[in-house]
Amino acid sequence: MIDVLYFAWLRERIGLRRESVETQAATVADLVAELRTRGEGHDLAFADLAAVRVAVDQELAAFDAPLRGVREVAFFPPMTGG
Amino acid sequence: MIDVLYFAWLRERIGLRRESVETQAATVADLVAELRTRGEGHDLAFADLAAVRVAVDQELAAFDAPLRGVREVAFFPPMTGG
Amino acid sequence: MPARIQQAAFDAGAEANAFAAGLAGAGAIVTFTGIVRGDGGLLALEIEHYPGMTLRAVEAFVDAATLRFSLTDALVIHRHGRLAVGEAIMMVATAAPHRGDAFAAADFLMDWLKSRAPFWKKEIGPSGEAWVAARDSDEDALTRW
Amino acid sequence: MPARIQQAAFDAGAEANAFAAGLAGAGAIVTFTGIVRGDGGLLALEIEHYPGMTLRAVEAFVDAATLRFSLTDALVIHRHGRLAVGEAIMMVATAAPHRGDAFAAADFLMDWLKSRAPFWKKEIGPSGEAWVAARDSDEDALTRW
Repeated sequence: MIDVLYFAWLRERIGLRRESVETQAATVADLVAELRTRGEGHDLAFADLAAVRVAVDQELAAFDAPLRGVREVAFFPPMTGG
Repeated sequence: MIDVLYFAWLRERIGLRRESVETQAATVADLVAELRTRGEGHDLAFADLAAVRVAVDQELAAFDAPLRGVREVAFFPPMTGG
Repeated sequence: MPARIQQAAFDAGAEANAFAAGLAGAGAIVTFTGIVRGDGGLLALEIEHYPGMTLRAVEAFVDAATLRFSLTDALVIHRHGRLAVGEAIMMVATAAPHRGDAFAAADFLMDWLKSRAPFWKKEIGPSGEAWVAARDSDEDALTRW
Repeated sequence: MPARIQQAAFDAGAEANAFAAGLAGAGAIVTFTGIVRGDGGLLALEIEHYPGMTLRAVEAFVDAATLRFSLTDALVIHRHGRLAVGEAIMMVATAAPHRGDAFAAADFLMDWLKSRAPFWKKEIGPSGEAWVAARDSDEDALTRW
């Protein structure tokens, strides 16, 4: 079980702040492929991965990051703080 | 008559904050040459002109600046504000 | 406490004074305060963040700045939630023996906060709401360091 | 009033807040505060200035910065007289729509104040007094602009 979190427009498109996902996905990219099958909102949110950033267990990561032992994956657009 | 002002170590070496000088000096450099004859303190203060800055009527100037019509000349070391 | 993430407004001047009062050996203090601008009829800004990650990420930037720039101390305050035009969004304060380090560290922290801290801004205007897009120039700024 | 030259201490936080309160359209405020450091047993700093020239010179730097960096506003406060270790010597505040301008203008003003404003610092230590020598690096800094 992995907690998947969404922020900003990914949260709005998917309509969820978080969901628990039962998955055997080996990498973030594999997880994204699974998530896209969950519905139209999910599919749309991940349509352009160049516009999506990911954090694995609350650290910024790449889409090829492994998910073994991971508890939390978050997806969000490029950050705009400051 | 020109008001001549001294600041920082020039003031201390010369022992004066200001003095009124009757002069026909054409340039700041000419004025310095005259001032150096006023005594040992004056002579010492102007011994190394590379360490002296000048303002003519309260604007930074060069040693070849003309003195025609000038009312105030100030001598001081390189500035160290901020 | 080098970083605070909060919804509440803060008093930038009082924070700067409290920061300065705790220093020993600093010769230079730089502060940066970001303010909500009312461009294009903007009514408010809504700032979302990632609670589990934000504070640690910001503290990591502060640690990196402190190591890199011989700082005496550094502080980041960043708000989330709804902010009206004219309100302070965030502030950075840096203190160092010499001014070059204090300026560079504040600039460095701003670059990292802009592009690597998990905050997202939404502009609320008269004709609707829109997420602020990240600018390439913000990302490029990180390559300076 | 873009510049003040004064003997009295000032409250940097209160000055920064007053500066911020008077702004419209600024998105970024940068402040710099210079503090007397107690290096080498320093007891106090004595700052001499050229009363007839100082304020106009500093105002001219503020005008130059405002023109050059799209500033909303700028402020310089610089003290003279005797200052104890830990006291604020001076402060600069700059406000601009964008942070790059606010940072650059504060840095620019500091470079000019260091080398072209008629102030002279004397260090008063346990073994005597000595005028602070200008550093070549301060003079060189002006060539950046």
